[in-house]
Amino acid sequence: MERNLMIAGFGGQGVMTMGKLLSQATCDATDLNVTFFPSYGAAMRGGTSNCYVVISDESIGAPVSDMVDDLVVMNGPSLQKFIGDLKAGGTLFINSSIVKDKIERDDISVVSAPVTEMAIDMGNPRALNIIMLGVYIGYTKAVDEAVILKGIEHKFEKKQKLIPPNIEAFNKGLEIGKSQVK
Amino acid sequence: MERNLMIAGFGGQGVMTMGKLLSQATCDATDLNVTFFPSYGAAMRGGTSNCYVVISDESIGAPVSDMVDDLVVMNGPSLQKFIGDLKAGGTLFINSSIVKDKIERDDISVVSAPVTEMAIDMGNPRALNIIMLGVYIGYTKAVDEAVILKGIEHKFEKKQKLIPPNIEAFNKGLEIGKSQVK
Amino acid sequence: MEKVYKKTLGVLPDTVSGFCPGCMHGTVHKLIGEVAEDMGKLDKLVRVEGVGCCGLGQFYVSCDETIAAHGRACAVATGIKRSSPDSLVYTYQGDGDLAAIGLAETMSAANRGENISVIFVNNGIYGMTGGQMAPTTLLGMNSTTTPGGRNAEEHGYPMHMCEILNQLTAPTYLVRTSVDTPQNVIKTRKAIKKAFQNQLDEKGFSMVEIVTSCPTNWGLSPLDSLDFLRDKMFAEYPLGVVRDK
Amino acid sequence: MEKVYKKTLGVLPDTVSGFCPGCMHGTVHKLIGEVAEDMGKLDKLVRVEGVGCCGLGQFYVSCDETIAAHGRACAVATGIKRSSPDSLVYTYQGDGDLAAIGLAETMSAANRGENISVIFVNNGIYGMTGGQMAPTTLLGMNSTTTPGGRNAEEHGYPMHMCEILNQLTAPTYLVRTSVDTPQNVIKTRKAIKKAFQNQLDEKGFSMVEIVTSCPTNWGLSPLDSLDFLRDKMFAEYPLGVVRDK
Amino acid sequence: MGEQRVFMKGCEAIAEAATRAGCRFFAGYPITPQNEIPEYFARRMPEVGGTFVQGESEVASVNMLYGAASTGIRAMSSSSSTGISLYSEGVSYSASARVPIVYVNVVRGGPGIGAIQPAQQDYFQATKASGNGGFRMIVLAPSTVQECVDMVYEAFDLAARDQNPVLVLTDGVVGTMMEPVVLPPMKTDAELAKLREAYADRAIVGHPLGQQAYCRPGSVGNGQEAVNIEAAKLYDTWDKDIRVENRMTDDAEIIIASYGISARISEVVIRELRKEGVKIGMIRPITVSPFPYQAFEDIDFGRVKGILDVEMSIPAQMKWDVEYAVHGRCPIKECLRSGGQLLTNDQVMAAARELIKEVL
Amino acid sequence: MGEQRVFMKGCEAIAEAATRAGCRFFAGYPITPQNEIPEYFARRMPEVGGTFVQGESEVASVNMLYGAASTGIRAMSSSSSTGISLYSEGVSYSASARVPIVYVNVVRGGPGIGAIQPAQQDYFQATKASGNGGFRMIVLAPSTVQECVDMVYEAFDLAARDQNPVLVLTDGVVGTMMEPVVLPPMKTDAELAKLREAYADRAIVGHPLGQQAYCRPGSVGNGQEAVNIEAAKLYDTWDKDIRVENRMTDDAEIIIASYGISARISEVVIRELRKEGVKIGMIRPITVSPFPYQAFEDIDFGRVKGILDVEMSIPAQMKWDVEYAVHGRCPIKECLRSGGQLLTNDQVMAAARELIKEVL
Amino acid sequence: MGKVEINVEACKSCEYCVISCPKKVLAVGDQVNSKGYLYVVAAEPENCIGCAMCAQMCPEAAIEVWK
Amino acid sequence: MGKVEINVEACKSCEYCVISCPKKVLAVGDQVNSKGYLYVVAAEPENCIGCAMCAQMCPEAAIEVWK
Ligand SMILES: Cc1ncc(C[n+]2csc(CCOP(=O)(O)OP(=O)(O)O)c2C)c(N)n1
Ligand SMILES: Cc1ncc(C[n+]2csc(CCOP(=O)(O)OP(=O)(O)O)c2C)c(N)n1
Ligand code: SF4
Ligand code: SF4
Ligand code: SF4
Ligand code: SF4
Ligand code: SF4
Ligand code: SF4
Ligand SMILES: [Mg+2]
Ligand SMILES: [Mg+2]
Repeated sequence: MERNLMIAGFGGQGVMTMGKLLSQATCDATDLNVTFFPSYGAAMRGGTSNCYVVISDESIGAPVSDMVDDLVVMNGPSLQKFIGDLKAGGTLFINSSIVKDKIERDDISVVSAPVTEMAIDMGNPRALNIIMLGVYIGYTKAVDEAVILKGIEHKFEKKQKLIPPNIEAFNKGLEIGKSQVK
Repeated sequence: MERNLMIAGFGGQGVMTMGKLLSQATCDATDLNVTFFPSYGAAMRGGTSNCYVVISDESIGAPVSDMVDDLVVMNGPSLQKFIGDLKAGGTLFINSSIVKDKIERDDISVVSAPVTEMAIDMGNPRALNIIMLGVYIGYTKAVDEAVILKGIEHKFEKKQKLIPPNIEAFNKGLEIGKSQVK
Repeated sequence: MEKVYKKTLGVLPDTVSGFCPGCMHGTVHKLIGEVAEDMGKLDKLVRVEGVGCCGLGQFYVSCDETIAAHGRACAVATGIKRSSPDSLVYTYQGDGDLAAIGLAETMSAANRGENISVIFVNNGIYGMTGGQMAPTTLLGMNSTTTPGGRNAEEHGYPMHMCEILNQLTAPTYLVRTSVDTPQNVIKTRKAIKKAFQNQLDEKGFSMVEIVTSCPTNWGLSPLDSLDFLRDKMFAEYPLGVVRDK
Repeated sequence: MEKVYKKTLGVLPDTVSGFCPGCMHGTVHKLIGEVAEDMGKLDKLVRVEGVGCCGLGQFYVSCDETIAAHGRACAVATGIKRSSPDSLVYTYQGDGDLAAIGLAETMSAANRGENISVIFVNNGIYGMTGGQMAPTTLLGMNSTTTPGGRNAEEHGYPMHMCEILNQLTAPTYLVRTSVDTPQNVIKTRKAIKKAFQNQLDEKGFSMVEIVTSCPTNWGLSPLDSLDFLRDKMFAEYPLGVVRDK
Repeated sequence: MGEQRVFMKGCEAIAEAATRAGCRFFAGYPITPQNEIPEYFARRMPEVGGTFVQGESEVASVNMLYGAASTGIRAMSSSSSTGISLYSEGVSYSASARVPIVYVNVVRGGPGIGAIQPAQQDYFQATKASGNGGFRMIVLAPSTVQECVDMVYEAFDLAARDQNPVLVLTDGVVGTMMEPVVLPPMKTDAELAKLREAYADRAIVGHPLGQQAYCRPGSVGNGQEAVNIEAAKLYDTWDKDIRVENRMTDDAEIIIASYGISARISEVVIRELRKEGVKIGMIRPITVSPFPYQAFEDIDFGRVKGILDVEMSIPAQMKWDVEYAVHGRCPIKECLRSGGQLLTNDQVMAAARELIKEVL
Repeated sequence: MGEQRVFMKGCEAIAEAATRAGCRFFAGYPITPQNEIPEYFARRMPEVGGTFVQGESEVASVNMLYGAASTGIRAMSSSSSTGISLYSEGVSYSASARVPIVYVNVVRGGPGIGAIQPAQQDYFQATKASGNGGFRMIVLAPSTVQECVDMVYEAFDLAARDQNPVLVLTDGVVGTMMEPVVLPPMKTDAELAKLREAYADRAIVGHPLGQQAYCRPGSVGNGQEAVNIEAAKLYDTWDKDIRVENRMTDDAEIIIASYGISARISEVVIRELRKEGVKIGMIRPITVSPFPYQAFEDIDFGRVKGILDVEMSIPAQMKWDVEYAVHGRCPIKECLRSGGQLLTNDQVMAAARELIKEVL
Repeated sequence: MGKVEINVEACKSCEYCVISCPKKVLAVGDQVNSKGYLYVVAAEPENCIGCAMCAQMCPEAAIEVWK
Repeated sequence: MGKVEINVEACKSCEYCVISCPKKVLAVGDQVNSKGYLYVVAAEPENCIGCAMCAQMCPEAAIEVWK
């Protein structure tokens, strides 16, 4: 089974980090195939930035898709730009702190979390992406949560004191994600 | 009928001029096809220099050949280098002032003229090539002598006083050429 | 009240530039537009765009434009100006474009005294490709291809293009400016105007080197990059007229 | 009697060079061979040959040799020297090669301070291809691409490579010599030796610019070309040390 | 006859023909065996109010050409082999931005610096990939000085019509030999002005606000793909431009496949062999791109027993295109020289005789 | 599994694999999407006593590479599309002088500056004419990061064996994506010294009198032709090096022809369609030069009803090679994107379904 | 007396205008535009003298000035 | 006292040696070598001081000197 995800947002919202963490952790702690593909180019110069993660137990074809299973949007412009790339029956994850637009499609599931606010509330405004990763994993169980926890530990190996707050952020997200499973 | 000629000698011996005069004159005064091909490259830096002239009443293929009908050699090294390119039954024209080597082949005709000496004697040391052209035309009648005379007039159009001595040189050569026809 | 500063027609209305926050490519684009508009030459203006972050300007400027191959703007401009002498032709080039890959083209056009205006944006880095060393990168400055900072032994020294071109006889006007203060913005505008006027007067090759920042690849906020610009870049690249003949 | 001048082992025995009568490429080839032989370095010598009449030297010299693409000798030498630091690497380049097509490579290698020795033979013309304008062609001098003589407006001015490179920080030794008299031959030999010694001492980039003649394309006899060389070329290209650090 | 004929060197005839076709800008860098082209332009352009620039390199020259042609003027360059490699990027830019440059490759021995003597070794580069990105061009391959003149003259029209680069692929033999040639008429300034006017909208010369012209050799988003689709459509229209000479192929049992200088040599061989009664003919691609595959498809393989591929390249190059169409339906033998070594009539004759012996 | 896997970006994996293969010299110039290759080398080379040089241009870089490789050291460069055009001359020199350079093209949209996003538009340039003169190279086309690693690692051996350039042709997707990869072993200094020793005679490093080494990218007289004949002989030995993947072609009625990134996408489509019972397979050229024509010749055209050529290039390029072998024996349909627009699984699926509908 | 008008969609919050204003008229606001930037506003418009220093500096040509 | 030996096949008759010899030892001879050049000879060998000025100048390394 192949599952593919696109994550999109402003340059500063940690979109790439989120995708890389998910995919790196999956590589390290599972036998699954996984690809991470950053859409490059426009990325650096402001505007939206996005990346793709594909996880599969078979070999992976294109690491990109215009028919993704899951779409994470961290800001309004990303929603507008990419909503059409979400397949019918797919799941949209929204940073509801910023994305206020009404969702016009009714053939998809929507999972909302005010990750910007939550991160600020946690005193860790840059952690919005980790919270969102929690939401995503909590809702989809794309990989086991332990995989991500290991991944966080690995990522902050050299900055140990960042591990607890990020795990906290991830767990906060997890809860929300799980709670929205219908 | 196609007739091809190679002319070879030292850089300063007017080898190119001889070939160009013959071919240009043929173009101007006849309906024949004619090509002139300078072998370039080594030419400038001393050593031997050579060129090819092909005259034909049909379309001309390669403007070069390693089986020429006629070969003019103005110096010793050229003889050594190119004698093998003369076809059996072909004619070798030799500047006998300089080329002293014995001709090893017996399947060719040899026409000799001491053109360097003759030119010096005429007080026109650079005219050795024009004399040789005379020899060539006189012997082969590759084109009518009038063609070359016109060509000389044309070439020295802007230096009229050079016409008579060059015509004289040409005629000297013609005589020798004709005299050697068997 | 009267409008004393308006957005120039030299950039497209209702269009936001593609540059990063604080990027001075924006400032320079604006100034070029203002000068050409002032001179009533927008309809004769031909931009020969180098390859670099200036490429983000291609959907921003409102004048005829061609994109030169990376580094070859001065050659392309030579072709254009010689074929269309009435056009007001400028190249817009970054330091990688003008001083690395395009060094021969820049210098040879300058040496021929081509009647063109060169706008040279020196931000000490390859902006577009993500922060590699440029010929003008400062010693000690980090770049993605000089981890640990540029060092003289391995990477050589920052190149001073105005001074190098000043060794050639032909160039008419060589000046180094910046846009870090309103005063310097005004000076740069004047320099660009002079470069354009020289061209109209058929005086030959002019180059305005504008020392700028690249907040993104310097890894600094726009305001911090201003400090770095003044403290470090100006020390290596002193502002001023190098030649004016 | 003792042999006080012998043919160097640096050129092949029993081989006649391919150069024209009076061509100073021959002299320079000979001097390089003599210096390397003197220094006991013939077996470490690597010649990076530019493209030009120096190409006629490829069947004449007796040392390891590679032919660089036209203009790229300094880039090729960079690759060789960095991969084989024990080799004594020199480039041999004409003015078209070094100052036109290879301008960026020459200057960038100089700017990096590559530890190589550049032998630059400036004869003010493209010799090999039959006399086209070089960047160093004198004003007024005829060439096949400047009928009527080089004129400043159209073709720009002669380029002074020593002086241009002197604008860069890295180069160690920049000198202009000639081989028109026995004394100058001796000076040039010393300059080449110094350039080689700098390399052995890891002092970085050295360039010996040798102002020479091209009797064939100048359309002068060897002896007349000596006069032209002294009267006209030296006036534009003054001999002497430009940098020695 | 005779009165209109002038005796000219291939390179000079090319430059004169270009001038008569309206070329008013030439940029180039010296390289044997085509130095006479820039040298001729250096003399000729001032006479007609045009521009000659000796670029500081081939890279600079092709970019000058790109700039000049983007203004709508007729512009040209020329080089040879290793120099043409340095044109790759600029030609690719021109194809992408649809700038109608015209250029000439007077091929010499390769690869690398090769030899300055003539060869036909740039066939693949000319016909398949003159730069990155998979663009195509019309590539004309003259085999006489007269054809050089005619094709260069026409190249400007083709380039303008398609707003696409056109390459004239010749070699050091045709470029340096002299032969009689009839020159085409000089286009008048009025004609030229009209030609330039037709593309004034696209000319990069300055336009009133709102009417700007952009010359874009690349694009973001969907832009570049759209450009490529557009270009592919253009290439599809070129069937009509395919040119090929079928010489005595009607009853031929042996066919020589050859182009350019090799073809004119082969021509003589055919003439001689025909005199002997051998049924031999030639298919000569005149446009080597687009390649006249159909001419080879149309061969009656019941009758034709063998093909002799004659070219001055080792390994063979055009042979692939011939094979593409022939696909094993008859043997294809090679008659090759390369690296600056010239084919002669006799060599081709010998190869032809050998093939005849084998298959007839 | 799992324990040896590292998660790496294609470009970085390429650089690490090269380092492990013994590459000790890298020269290159920044260009998207392969900046991570030079950047990685900038960090990595000092650790292993190697050299990284940022060339002042692609032209300089490829010539540095030529110089470095001529000393017998393992040396590499990389660039992308428009930058690769600027390599043309240097690559041609390397092929002529038989200098074993290795280089990587991380293809982006073209022609011209094109788009910085991935494409496969340099196929013709890579396989037919990477420079003047008609030389050839082995060109490897990986479709995963793992294959990038394996092929770059091997490329140095192939280059050394043949003393000829080798090109690894990948694209911006594979170059910039991350995926799990198993790295090959690091060659020891002793191994490398031995490898270098094998060609010490040819190394341009200085030799005692009488044993000089000459690196000649061209020659006068008969020299260059002899070089070309020698090279042609080398090329003829490459049949053994042809690599191709036949995936489920045994019973296939539809065959996808595809390479590199397009092939891995096609793979998924085949997997899905097979689940539906469609008899579809793929022929994937792994060496795109020499091209596995035989694999296509060997197709049972009694059974196979159609071929789908899948590539990220408009117009199609590899299709020409497929046609060369298929010669009309079954229809060949195209599924293309270009200019930086990416193929997706769904697009290939849709094209495959359409072909199935038409021919089955 | 002067007046500035800021094109909020064009503003990228670089603050060059803020630090260049001799009268401290400008400040980063608390609203983001559609690109996500906290755009600049005239916090103390009454102090504006219309000197256009802010506009000179603005890389985005986002400021127009009246006087 | 000195002595020069001229490699006649290498000499191209440029005369650089001739004009450089302080003792006017050398002169262009009347024989051509196989390349057609009138090579230089020691016309007045007895005047030679072995200073090697001629050899320094010779582009063709055609002169060897004894002293
Ligand atoms: C031939 C070629 N090589 C490399 C590139 C990639 N490239 C694009 S922009 C750039 C450098 C930009 O640096 P600079 O000129 O300093 O401009 P900046 O972005 O800093 O303004 C490079 C190397 C290219 N497009 N073409
Ligand atoms: C890429 C390329 N362009 C052009 C040439 C042709 N070419 C050979 S030598 C030369 C110029 C030689 O002039 P210079 O460097 O001054 O050397 P000289 O012969 O005068 O010593 C040129 C243009 C070439 N071989 N390669
Ligand atoms: S990367 Fe640097 S130069 Fe490029 S737009 Fe951003 S700040 Fe400006
Ligand atoms: S052409 Fe000039 S530079 Fe070349 S060998 Fe002859 S004299 Fe020397
Ligand atoms: S016009 Fe002057 S006073 Fe007004 S906001 Fe701008 S800088 Fe401040
Ligand atoms: S200078 Fe312009 S872009 Fe920067 S903060 Fe002020 S208004 Fe915004
Ligand atoms: S050694 Fe001196 S004296 Fe003797 S011939 Fe030579 S220059 Fe004259
Ligand atoms: S200097 Fe040498 S080449 Fe010249 S004339 Fe004297 S011996 Fe002959
Ligand atoms: Mg920059
Ligand atoms: Mg020269």
